[in-house]
Amino acid sequence: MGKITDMTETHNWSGQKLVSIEHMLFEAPRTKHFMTGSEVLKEAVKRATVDASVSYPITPQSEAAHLIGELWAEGYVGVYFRGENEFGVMSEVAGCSMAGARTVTTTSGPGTLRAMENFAMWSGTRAPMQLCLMARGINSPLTIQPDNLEVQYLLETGCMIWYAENVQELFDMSLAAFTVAEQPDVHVPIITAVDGFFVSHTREAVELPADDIALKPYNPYAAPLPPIDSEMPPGRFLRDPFVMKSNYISYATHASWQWEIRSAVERSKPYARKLLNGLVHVTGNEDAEIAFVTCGTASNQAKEGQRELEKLGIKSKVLKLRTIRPFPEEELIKELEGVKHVIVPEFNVVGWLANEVKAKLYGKVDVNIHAGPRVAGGMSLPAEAIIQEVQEVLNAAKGA
Amino acid sequence: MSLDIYKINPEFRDIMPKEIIDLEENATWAQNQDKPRGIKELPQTKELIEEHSLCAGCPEAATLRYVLSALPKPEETVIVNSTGCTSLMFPHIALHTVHSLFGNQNSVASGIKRVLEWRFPDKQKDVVVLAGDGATVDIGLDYTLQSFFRQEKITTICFDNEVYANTGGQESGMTAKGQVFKMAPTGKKFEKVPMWELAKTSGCHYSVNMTGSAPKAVAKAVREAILVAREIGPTFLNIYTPCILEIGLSANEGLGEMKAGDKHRFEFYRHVSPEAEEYLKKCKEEGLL
Amino acid sequence: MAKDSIKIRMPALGGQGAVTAAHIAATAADTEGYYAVSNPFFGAEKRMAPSESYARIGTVPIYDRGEVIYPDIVMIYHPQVITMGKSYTMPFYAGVKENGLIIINSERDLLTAHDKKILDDLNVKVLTKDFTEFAIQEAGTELATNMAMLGSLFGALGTISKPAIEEGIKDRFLKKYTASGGTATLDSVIEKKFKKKMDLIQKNLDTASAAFDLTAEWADQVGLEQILEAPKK
Amino acid sequence: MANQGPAYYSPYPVATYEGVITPPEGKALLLTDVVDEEVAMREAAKQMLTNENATIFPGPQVLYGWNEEAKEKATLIKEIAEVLNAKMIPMYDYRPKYPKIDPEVEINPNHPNLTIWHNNIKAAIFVGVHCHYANVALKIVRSETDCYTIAICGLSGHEDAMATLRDQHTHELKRFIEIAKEVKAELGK
Repeated sequence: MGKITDMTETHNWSGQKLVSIEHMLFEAPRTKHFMTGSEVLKEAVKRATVDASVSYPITPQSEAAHLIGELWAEGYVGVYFRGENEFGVMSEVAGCSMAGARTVTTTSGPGTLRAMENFAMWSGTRAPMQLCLMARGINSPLTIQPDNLEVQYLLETGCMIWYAENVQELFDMSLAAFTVAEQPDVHVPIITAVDGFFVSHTREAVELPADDIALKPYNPYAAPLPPIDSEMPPGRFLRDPFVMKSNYISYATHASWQWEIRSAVERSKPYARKLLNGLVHVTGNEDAEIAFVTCGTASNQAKEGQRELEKLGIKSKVLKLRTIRPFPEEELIKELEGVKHVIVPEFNVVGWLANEVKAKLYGKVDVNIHAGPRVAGGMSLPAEAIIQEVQEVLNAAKGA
Repeated sequence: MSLDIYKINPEFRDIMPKEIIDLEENATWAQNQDKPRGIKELPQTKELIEEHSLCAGCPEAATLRYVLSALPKPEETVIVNSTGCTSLMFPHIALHTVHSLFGNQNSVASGIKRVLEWRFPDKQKDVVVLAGDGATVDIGLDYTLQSFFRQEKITTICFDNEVYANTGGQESGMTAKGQVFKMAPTGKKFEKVPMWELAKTSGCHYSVNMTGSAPKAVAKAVREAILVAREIGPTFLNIYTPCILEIGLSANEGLGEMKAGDKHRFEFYRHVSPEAEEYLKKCKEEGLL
Repeated sequence: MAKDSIKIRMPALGGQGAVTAAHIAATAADTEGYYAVSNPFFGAEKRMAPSESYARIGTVPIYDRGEVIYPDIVMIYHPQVITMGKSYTMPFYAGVKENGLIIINSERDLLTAHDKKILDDLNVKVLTKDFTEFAIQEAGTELATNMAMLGSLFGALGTISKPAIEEGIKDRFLKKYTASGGTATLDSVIEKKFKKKMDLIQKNLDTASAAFDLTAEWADQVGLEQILEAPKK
Repeated sequence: MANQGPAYYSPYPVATYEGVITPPEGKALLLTDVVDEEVAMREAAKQMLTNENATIFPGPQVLYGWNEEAKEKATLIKEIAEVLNAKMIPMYDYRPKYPKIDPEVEINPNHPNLTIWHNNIKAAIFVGVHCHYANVALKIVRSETDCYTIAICGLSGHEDAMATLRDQHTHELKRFIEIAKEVKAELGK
């Protein structure tokens, strides 16, 4: 079993050669594999010099959590155990992160809601851990199906939220996520979301670098506040202080603190642009008047729809948002030049992404925003349903 | 070296306030000391807590002073807190401390302890949880007990004031049966939770129920509990620190209330597992106690 | 006209290995040079309860995810899917596309005259055969039913070769594989029956191969047109 | 409320709200402009030398001798104070102090404005303060005072300061001292 003291300037405790994130993502040679999202998350964690992870069973993230446990048993991950429930787990990883560990955990749906209080605490205490969220529906009634309503609840927690479309993106994104979250001027938690099952349990081709390289370790002393380890001044340090019931200006402190968290999320943009190759990915006809604005699996379905629409002589493009927090407003506005109809297909009943798009574009772009088609409860969103709704939107526009 | 984080650079010594200079020069750090730290040093030395805003005469505030005076190695100790009256004191402790949420203190402490063991395999870092009875026994019971089940090497200290004091005096699980408090307007209907017994059953190697009336006894229990947690497993202290405000006592009556408690409701309870007993014997021989 | 991508729906009962079959189908297609994706139906499957899996294969990138609503091919692993409605879609061929294919594992014809009319109108060919019995004959165990069904699928498609299928099967049984608890247990049961892993793989390969030949012959007889384009190598 | 800053009593005392973020590596930030480090150093020195009651707020990372760099920086910061004719008021920790701070001799990130108001400080350098607390403080200062703020940061800098220098280690501090001496000579101070 590796010990942290086995780490050298060039190699981590499991003997992997330390490389830059740029080398890992863009330069290291890759070979093709065929695997699920759960399996690929293991591959990412294996190459990330991860100090700590805490797990708890909930479908569909359990397999990914088991596999991180295997990495611990094999000596790649320093600390790993099963917590008592998601509220406990999210507090345990908070402890890990605050004590200076590169930390990762996973959850889904009801687990997310159970743990909810923690997420705002995470960002408030500037703990840069990664939560891989494998989205699943929320009770009641009980469901285990893919449905990403839970992301709506996470939008204002102060955590960054990135969204991966497929197995390949999950791999690349979760590695980039550690790096961006740990930047000293960012240093807030990051939620890398995928749609559960659609990514976690879907097996597809993926290109991976060799597993004898790994990211450089996290440096908790290059951080916006001291780690909780009694090794960095000030010796008197509470993370984070209780500013109520005081005769000083606690409201200004709290306001400034909250703005600082939002500023930190905003500061992640240049790093994310570089490591994700842009915050918005475009496929389809550049000059189309119809644009799908999507994230996650809805991007897949929209691409399928775009291809079928093209066969029918209807031009469209898919604007896939890779980050939701920060919201890539500038990029989106640029890509919507010349677009008349925005279609926002989603896998949840409320249409939170459509609401986001409307709020962010209000008064800035002259475009018809159609909030749909939406499916919920784990239903599929076949291209056929997308095509039908696009045609209805176009017909309505003609009629008007 | 952890103690270096208190050492003031000479260039700035003239602009630093006295409390900070005192902390460096006159606090009892364990390093460079032959004898264990203890309560007897309180009058002459710089304490690890500054002025805070608890009620005058609050037994909890006094007990915290005893606890801090007894930490075996404060410069290597991390304290995890929770929400409540206690959280008004925590920012003023001269150590690395965490307040995160109400009730999750043992979970946060578990994460910190495991990572400190991972990051500093050659150092001994103590993790101590300080929280009230609402945090420990009601909202956080699951996390408290689960950390015992998992045999986390942390010490949990519950300041048991038998009430939610910070929110205005509501019944807690630790309130005595029959007591009238807010949310129990006709009196509490069930018995006080025997948390020290639960701690024993749940795997604590050292579990104590006591009051904060005798500083030396508190200091001894704190020291023993932390030493056992270092080497053997989880330890628990329940210390009665009455809320004088909510039970209608004046600032100078807290001690009397605790002394009365010593005689019946809080008669000294002490469970020590055989492994812990043996270890404590060894500590005594080595002069750690 | 052969299609650039097809979607395959596999309704089965828990324990029959439909998830494994979809995985092998996609791996084999990937080996052959196709784009391919497989996934299970996302449920808490228990033994003998409805279980479903999907494979998508194409010469163009596969974007579509999740349950297959409009399949080109439907593979019924157990008669109870039809007779007892142990299926997520009713009728079992709901959404099937024109010029498609249905493979049913049953010792007798389970289609009503009404079903036949609908499928005929869509030019959907139906192969009904007792692949469980076939598996018992070929491999000595009904647990190889999924291999027989797989062989049959590839025999009907004709563009994925036996070596690719072999690769898919070996990939599934020789690599460390992430499976849910139940599947992991079933794996060990299968292993005990066959004593040796290589023996298991050979029996599986033989079963798939025999079903491949049988179905290819059937396809010729009924004039099944090529469903999927050959891979662009 | 004393003198108000450029953002006045703003509910949005936040530079990122206006699209300004930390400068890229190798650069500095002056208000909203990304500039060369030397340009920002000159401006910082000028502001400190020409504004009333210029003060340096050293934070825990340089106040305590916890590593060699901290010890070296302490010497250099003391020299900077001398060159810039600046006072020093320490931000020795980050707690919300009870019952109140003494604004004459200390500054606290939770209410930095109290110290700035009390001492009528019109230009200040934050150095050795952890970024989060510097940012919490700088937003309050930006909103509630007219103090010109300068951040000398060992990491990525602070867009809420009016001038920010990033990746500042002993080599950079020495360079700043040289530039400050030049500016001082130019100004005849």
